[in-house]
Amino acid sequence: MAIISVYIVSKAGGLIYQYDNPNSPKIEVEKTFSYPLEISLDYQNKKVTVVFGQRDGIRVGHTVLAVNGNPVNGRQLEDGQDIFEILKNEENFPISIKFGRPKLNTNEKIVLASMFHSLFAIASQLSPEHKSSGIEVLEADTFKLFCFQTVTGIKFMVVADPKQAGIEGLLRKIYEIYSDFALKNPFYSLEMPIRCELFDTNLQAALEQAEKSGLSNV
Amino acid sequence: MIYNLYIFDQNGTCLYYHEWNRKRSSGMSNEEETKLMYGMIFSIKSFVSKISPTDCKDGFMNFKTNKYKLNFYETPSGLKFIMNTDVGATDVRALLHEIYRQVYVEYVVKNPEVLLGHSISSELFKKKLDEFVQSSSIYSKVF
Amino acid sequence: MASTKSKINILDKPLSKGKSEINISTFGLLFCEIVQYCQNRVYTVPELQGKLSDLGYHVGQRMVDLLFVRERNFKRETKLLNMLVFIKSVMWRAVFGKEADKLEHANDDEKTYYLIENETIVNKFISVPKDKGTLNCAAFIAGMIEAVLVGCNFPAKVTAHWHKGTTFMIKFEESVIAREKTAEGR
Amino acid sequence: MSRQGMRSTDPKKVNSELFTLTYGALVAQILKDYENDDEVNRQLDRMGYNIGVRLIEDYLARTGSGRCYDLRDTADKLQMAFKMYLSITPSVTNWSPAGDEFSLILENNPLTEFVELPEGHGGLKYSNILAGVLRGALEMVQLEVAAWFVQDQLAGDSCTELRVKFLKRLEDAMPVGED
Amino acid sequence: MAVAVAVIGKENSPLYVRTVNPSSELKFMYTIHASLDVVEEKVIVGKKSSGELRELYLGLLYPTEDYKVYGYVTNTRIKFIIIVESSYTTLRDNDIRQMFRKLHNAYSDVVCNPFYVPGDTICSKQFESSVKGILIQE
Amino acid sequence: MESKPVITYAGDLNLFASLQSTLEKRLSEETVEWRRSYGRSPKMVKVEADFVPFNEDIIPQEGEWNISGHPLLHTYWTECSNLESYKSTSREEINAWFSYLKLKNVHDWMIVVVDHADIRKANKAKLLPRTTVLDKVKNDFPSKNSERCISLLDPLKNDSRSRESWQSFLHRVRILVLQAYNYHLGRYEEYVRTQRERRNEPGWTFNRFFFLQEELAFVFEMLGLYEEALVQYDELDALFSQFVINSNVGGMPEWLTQFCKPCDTWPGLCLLKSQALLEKLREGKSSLLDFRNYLFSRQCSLLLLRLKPWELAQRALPFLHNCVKELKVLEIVMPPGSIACWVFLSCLEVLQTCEIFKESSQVEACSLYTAGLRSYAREKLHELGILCGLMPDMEATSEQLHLVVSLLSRIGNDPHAEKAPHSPHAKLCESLSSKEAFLKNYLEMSELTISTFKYIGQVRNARLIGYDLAQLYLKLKEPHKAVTFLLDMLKTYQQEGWEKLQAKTEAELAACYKAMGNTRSYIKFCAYLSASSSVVQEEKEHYFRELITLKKMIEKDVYLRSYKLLFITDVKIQNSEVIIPGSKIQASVKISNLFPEEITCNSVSVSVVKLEESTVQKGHVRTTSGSEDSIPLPESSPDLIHHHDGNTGTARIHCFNVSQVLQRRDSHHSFHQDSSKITKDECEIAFYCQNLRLKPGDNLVTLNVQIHNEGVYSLKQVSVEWGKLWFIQNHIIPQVTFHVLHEPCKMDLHQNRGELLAGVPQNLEINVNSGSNHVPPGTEVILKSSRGLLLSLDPSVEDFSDEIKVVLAGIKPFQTIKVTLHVLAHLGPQRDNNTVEHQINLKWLYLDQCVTIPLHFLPPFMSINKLHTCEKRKYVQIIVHGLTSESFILVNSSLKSIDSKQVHPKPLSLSNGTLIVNTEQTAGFLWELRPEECALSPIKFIFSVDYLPKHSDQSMVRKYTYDFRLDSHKTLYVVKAQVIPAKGLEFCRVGSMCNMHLSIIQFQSVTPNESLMYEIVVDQSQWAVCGRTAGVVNVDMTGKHNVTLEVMPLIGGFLPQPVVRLSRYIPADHQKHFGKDSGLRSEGNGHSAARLEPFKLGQVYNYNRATQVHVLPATATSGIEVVAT
Repeated sequence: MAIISVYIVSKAGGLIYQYDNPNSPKIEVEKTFSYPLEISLDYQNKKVTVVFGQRDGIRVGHTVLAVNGNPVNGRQLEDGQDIFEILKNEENFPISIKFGRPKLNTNEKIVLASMFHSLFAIASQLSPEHKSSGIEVLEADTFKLFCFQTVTGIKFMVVADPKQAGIEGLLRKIYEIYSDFALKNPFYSLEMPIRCELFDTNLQAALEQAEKSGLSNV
Repeated sequence: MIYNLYIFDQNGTCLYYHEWNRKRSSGMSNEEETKLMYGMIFSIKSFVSKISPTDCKDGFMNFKTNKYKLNFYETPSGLKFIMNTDVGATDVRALLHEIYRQVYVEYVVKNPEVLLGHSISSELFKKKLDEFVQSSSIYSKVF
Repeated sequence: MASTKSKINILDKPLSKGKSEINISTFGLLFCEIVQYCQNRVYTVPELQGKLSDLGYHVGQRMVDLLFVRERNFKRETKLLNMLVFIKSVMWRAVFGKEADKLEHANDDEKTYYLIENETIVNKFISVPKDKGTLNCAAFIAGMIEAVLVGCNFPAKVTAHWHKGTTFMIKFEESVIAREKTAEGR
Repeated sequence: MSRQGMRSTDPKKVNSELFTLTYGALVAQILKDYENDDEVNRQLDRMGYNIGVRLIEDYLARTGSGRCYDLRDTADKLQMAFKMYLSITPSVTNWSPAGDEFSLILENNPLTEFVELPEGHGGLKYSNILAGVLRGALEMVQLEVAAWFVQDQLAGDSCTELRVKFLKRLEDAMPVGED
Repeated sequence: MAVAVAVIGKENSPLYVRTVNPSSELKFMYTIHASLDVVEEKVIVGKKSSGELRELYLGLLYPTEDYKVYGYVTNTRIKFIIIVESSYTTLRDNDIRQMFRKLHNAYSDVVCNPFYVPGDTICSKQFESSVKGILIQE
Repeated sequence: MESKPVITYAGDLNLFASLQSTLEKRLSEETVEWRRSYGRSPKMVKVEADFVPFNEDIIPQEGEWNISGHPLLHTYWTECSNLESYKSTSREEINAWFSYLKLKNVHDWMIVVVDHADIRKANKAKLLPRTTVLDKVKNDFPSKNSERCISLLDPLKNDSRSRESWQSFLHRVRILVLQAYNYHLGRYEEYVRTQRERRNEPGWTFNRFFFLQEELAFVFEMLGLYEEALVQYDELDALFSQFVINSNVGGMPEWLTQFCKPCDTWPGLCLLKSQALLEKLREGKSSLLDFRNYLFSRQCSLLLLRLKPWELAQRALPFLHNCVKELKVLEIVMPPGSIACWVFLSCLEVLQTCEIFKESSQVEACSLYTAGLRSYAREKLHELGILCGLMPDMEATSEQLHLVVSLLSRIGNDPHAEKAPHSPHAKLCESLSSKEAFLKNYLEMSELTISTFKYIGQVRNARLIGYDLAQLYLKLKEPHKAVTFLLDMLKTYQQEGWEKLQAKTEAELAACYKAMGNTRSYIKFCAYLSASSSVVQEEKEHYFRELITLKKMIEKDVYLRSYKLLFITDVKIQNSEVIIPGSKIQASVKISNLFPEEITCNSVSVSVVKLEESTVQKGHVRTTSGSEDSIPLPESSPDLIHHHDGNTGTARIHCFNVSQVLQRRDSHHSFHQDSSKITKDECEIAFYCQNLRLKPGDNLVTLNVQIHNEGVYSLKQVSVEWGKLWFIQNHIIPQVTFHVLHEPCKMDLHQNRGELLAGVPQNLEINVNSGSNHVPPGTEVILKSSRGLLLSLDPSVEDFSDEIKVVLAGIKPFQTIKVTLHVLAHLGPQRDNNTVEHQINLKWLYLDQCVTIPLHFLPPFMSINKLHTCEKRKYVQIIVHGLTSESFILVNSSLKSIDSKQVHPKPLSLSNGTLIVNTEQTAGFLWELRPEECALSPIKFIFSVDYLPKHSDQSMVRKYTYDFRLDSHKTLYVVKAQVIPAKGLEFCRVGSMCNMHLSIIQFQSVTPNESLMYEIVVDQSQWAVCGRTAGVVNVDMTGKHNVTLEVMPLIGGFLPQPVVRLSRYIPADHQKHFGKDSGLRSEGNGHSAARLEPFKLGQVYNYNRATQVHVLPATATSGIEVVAT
């Protein structure tokens, strides 16, 4: 996987489109434990989260995704049993628990978008140089985030593998796709979330293209 | 080319700020600016940790605008070094690490009259840091 | 207005108008506005398609003579099949730069024909929202076809449907079929 | 005669007559819907505006041109856009002394080919959609302008003249993170 | 050259009639109207006379001592009628065809005017001017 | 020109003579294929020939060019059978002949050797075979390519061999003849061609060339190749025409002047062969007409030979026009009328010729062209008529008479004299002889022409001729005849929208009617004309003035189609709010007045008809689909309204005036009848308005109507009344409809809180909906309630009653007003939680029948009473259960006895204390009855308590009463029982027997030795009763009775003490005395069995009620297992 996800943020800072590359790998560890559980869990913002006791791939911050194969939502299994209760009771052991990086839900994505929106602004505000734009590239050890803001104030963001090249080209391509299949669609209204088949298909095509040839053609 | 350097401790108090070739002021008071800077770094860190596809070790390292590059280095103890350079500058993290090792540890940690958690006024430290930075290859090079 | 226009007598103008082309985005955006304009004046999908087809009819009505002057050097089309082929190839090439993909005759109904176009210009940029289901903006083109047929004395109803891309269903009036038969009778 | 011309292979192009007639159909329809000329002009301008705000993105996406800080610069870009989208190159003239106002002269206007205004519709600004497009497009790049037709071949003038006046830069509408 | 030019609608109503001198308009109208008989004769599908002829140009419809009436029908069943004086002995069939082609071109431009409702009488200045080109100037 | 190819014969003339007839006969019997040079397609031709004896000078000199008379083939005949005579004589003779031919280098020769079989036989006798004469001849006279020496065997015999040889012989002859032709024609054509090339050289004359080429024509004709022959003439025709055309641009060749000299005769075309003409041509004296006549007649005869009469007719008209043109071009002087005569004659000639061909196919084809000819002929006749003063409105002057004479004198004599009087000549002469004759012929011809045109479906042309006729009739002062024709025209023009022509015709019609004094029709046309857009202003005004003046004179109404006169172009229904029966409907109508001046009409009305629901249509009109519906239509054409049905997209066509649409184009309905069809349809409802001044152009007027029934209505016929003139417009496009709504008044009650409670005032709302009615203020609604339910309008003053009047304010249509109503359902003693049912009747004159509305009231609470006993003391308890979530406060409870004054129960609960009841809480009240009170029985009690809903002011306090009775509740017996451990034990233990001491005490002496029965009732799982569980005892004087029983606890713990039930025992039979063992032996005797009678509530008091016995577990010794708790 080279390109992880795409965000489009409206001038007002609203997230109008988001796409996660389905074939970017999931970080998931399933392991069978015996009583007592030597990983300390806590219930943080609606997820059962590992707070201590990192071991074999299970890291702090991971959340419990499933217990004995039945998925978790909130602090309960689908049948409504409370996870902490289950884990308290020795009889339930040995037990297999699946941990993983929390998947972002739509709300979190929206929050992130507007968060970046303001970071972008602050970055230019704190610039030691004159006439600085906002953040164009943000680098972390695990990914690189490219952001392209159009003259009209729309932000196109691509989160990609640090090694992936040609993202600038891709961003422009996405801009074109946007101007074609969103803006020329009578059923799309500006500033609103983009829900257009043609847009999706063309975007995905562009991404594959970009991934294949490290540089996408513009 | 190095513009300026911020040092924050784990509680976000700005221990030290110095600027070298800064061209433009953000037009706000110093501590407003440092607050804003710390706030930004803080939220960038959380932003990064959330949006990252996999679990990250160091997490946020730097960002570029069309005009400058912000470099970030954080010690396990939560000490944060932030240095703005020109866009082309490289290996700035290494530099920051060295500043930590050779200047901060030497002249702050081991310095009795500096009390931790408060902004550093030690002239010695100032001097050493200045020397160190100026001596670095990045300092005046323009790419 | 003639004061200026009449100076350049049309006959002196080169006939090869229509060679000129313009950016598809321009058309795309115009059509996009048109659809919205129509949509604001109707309640149901069929109504919307009706309006689009009306506009298309207006266009086709005007196009038909141009086509014959330019493409048919002063011959008439009196045979149903020739007419359909004319639309499929000549008209299509002239207007959309390519021939239509397929022309079929309904095997269950002699007065129905299908003209199939995988990618109509008007739909190039349009994704129909789920709630509009059957809507096909190519109704506009259906209108054009209908106008041409009616204009050439082959009264018919033409509708656009989602099938193999877009399929235009052409239903001729009985009279047309009857006429054809007698003509062949000769 | 025009066969070879009519055969278009470039997928990015479409037969301009289709466009011309389609626009014609639209205007005729609008005229039917709102009888009075001014209403129609207004409607056209409004539609133009809507097109403009979308068109500008297309323009930027494909040309990659940046923001312009000078009206002459803008004028040139407009000229380029006309070439790009209507395959015509209007001339830019009649600069006001203050340099905040200029005219685009269209010798041949693809919109008005074939058109003759019907009796009793002298007030109809057939191409008014263009004025709207300009307004909408420039507004999106934070330029507030007024655009209106001062001459129209359909009205018997020798050429079609579209006047553009710069009003102000919409600073507050500047996207964040732009210095 | 022509002394009268007429455009006749689908339903045989006159859309446009011009004669060289208006005084003779009425006279020519009678002729033009009568000549429609022959046009129908020639155009009606399934009629032997029309046969396979798919020419828009219908040729000489109707000779009289002093005039020749020529006909032309568009695919949309609009008829053009051109009357020339028979004393114009030099006029060749091709010249007539040419006139009709000009006329047809002019007509198709008229139709393309979004405000022209097909079937209405023609009042286009452009058309006017191109017809002038066909009529005799005096 | 019956010229056949000439074949000469020489040699044995007698021999030939003997064969000639046969030869001539048989030669033309069969055709032979003729292959021609220059790649012309081969043809089958018949060869005929004239045989002439050979002589030296028959062979033409070089440079003589006539093929017809010219010998083609030279034959030599000999019968010489033996070589000797051949050698001796024949050879020489032949040689002489042959060499002469050589000399003239003629190569078309043939030598025929007639042979006889018998002679051969003779020769055969001599056994040595010898060459025959033929062989000899052959090698004496060699012919390169083709066989030119041939024998004919026994020509006079008639056996197979002779026939055979004839065949081959004839064939050969034919071949050779044609070969000869090939040769000669080839050369000839070559020559003709060269001559044509020379045509512009000086000295070249058309005449000569003409005959040169005509030769070819003759030959071809002779050979039956009419096609080719015709081609020759057509070429000549074209060539000549070209000369003429060029003559007026370029110079005129000298020879042409010959044709240009004034032409003094104009005989008509004649399709009979006329040698005379040919001669005239030969002599070069012919005029242009002569030449043309001749040429065309030749062309015709060839066409006729090819059986193409229609082509004849087809060519005729252009031919005539062309000639006339040429006469003009060449400026040939001809007296007036002469050309007309010629044309007339020629037309008739052709027509008559065509008439010979009667078979339908040809008639069909012919008439297609004859029509034109006929009309041309009659046109010319008309011309002559005028010229010669034969028109009805003329008087022939003497010069005109002279003209006639001179014209007729120069048409030559009638070639068809035998056909007179039908010959063209005769016709012409007759027509010009007198006015009457002229008229007769002219009319006849016209009629004929018209019918021909109609026959070939050229109605318009027919009409056009009708027009001429109309003119004629006018001249004849017979306008009524003219009218029919004019109306036909008018209809055509109207249908096809030729307004100018329409106007013209209308003007003429107007004139006719005026002449006829037909005012009613005249006025119509005046109207049409004065409003017509294609009439110039002053004429309009003229007709308008006529209209005004005539308007006064007519006495009967005249109806006019209003379209294009005074008609409605647009209608809008003004009413903004819903239209209800009786409401005034306003329509603003745009009437356009096309008259030149303002008119004041007496009334305008638009009839309104109610549509059947089925015909009510919705949907929009497709305006882009053609002109039809974008312009208003004339009455005479169909009105197509495309109804775009929203969801199917199919279009329905809705046609009003079917009758007009379906009538055939050329049907003979005259417009007069049509217009008379315009009638004012009588209908009761119509938009109406009086005395309108309508200025020219559009007028906006408002019409009103009132409609009293609901339904969908559509505007139909418009009629504008202007004096006696009525302008009728049968419908308005697009159809205008409006809806008249009727809804009855409605009235209902509506409660705003969830449930109604009894016993407290409740609010209801009366909703009065006016439907589509106007309700004047002050109408009364009468409300009647069922018993126990009280109504009031104003809660403050508590004047509840069971019937009230509500006076309503006025209500506008579709308005609803609310009236709040207060109801109070009486709350009686509630023993259960059933709702209290009530109903209210509403009466209102706006309601067709009175409405009954059922209401259910939920009691706020219910109450039950209980009696409690303690020895002789008695207690009465009342429990009040709340039934609604809403809380009620209860105060001032009291219990009184209704009947006996001395009963005053002593309240144990404080009577003035307040209690609250609701679904969660119940309230209880307790009273004690004093002993003396206990005695008397029965007692009727009434419980009463004040209640009011919580959160409501004191004023709401109401009283609740509840009555009940107690009887014989006095205590009679007391039962005491005690379970005591068996001896030696101080505790009862599980499994060990215990004694139960039971004592029954009679409380006060009632009836003595009343026998009682006691029963021990235990829970089987806890106690086991050992021995007897029940027994009958008699209480003796002591009033006390003791029994001891044995019981055994089965489980440990505190067990409820066994219960003792006491009941009165009524023995089976009182007379019977009991034995010691009081077993009941009641079976057998018919007496009622003994029975138990339970005591009433409170008559027996049981001390040990609810007392318990402590039972310890059994001792370990016992085998009963222990259950630990």
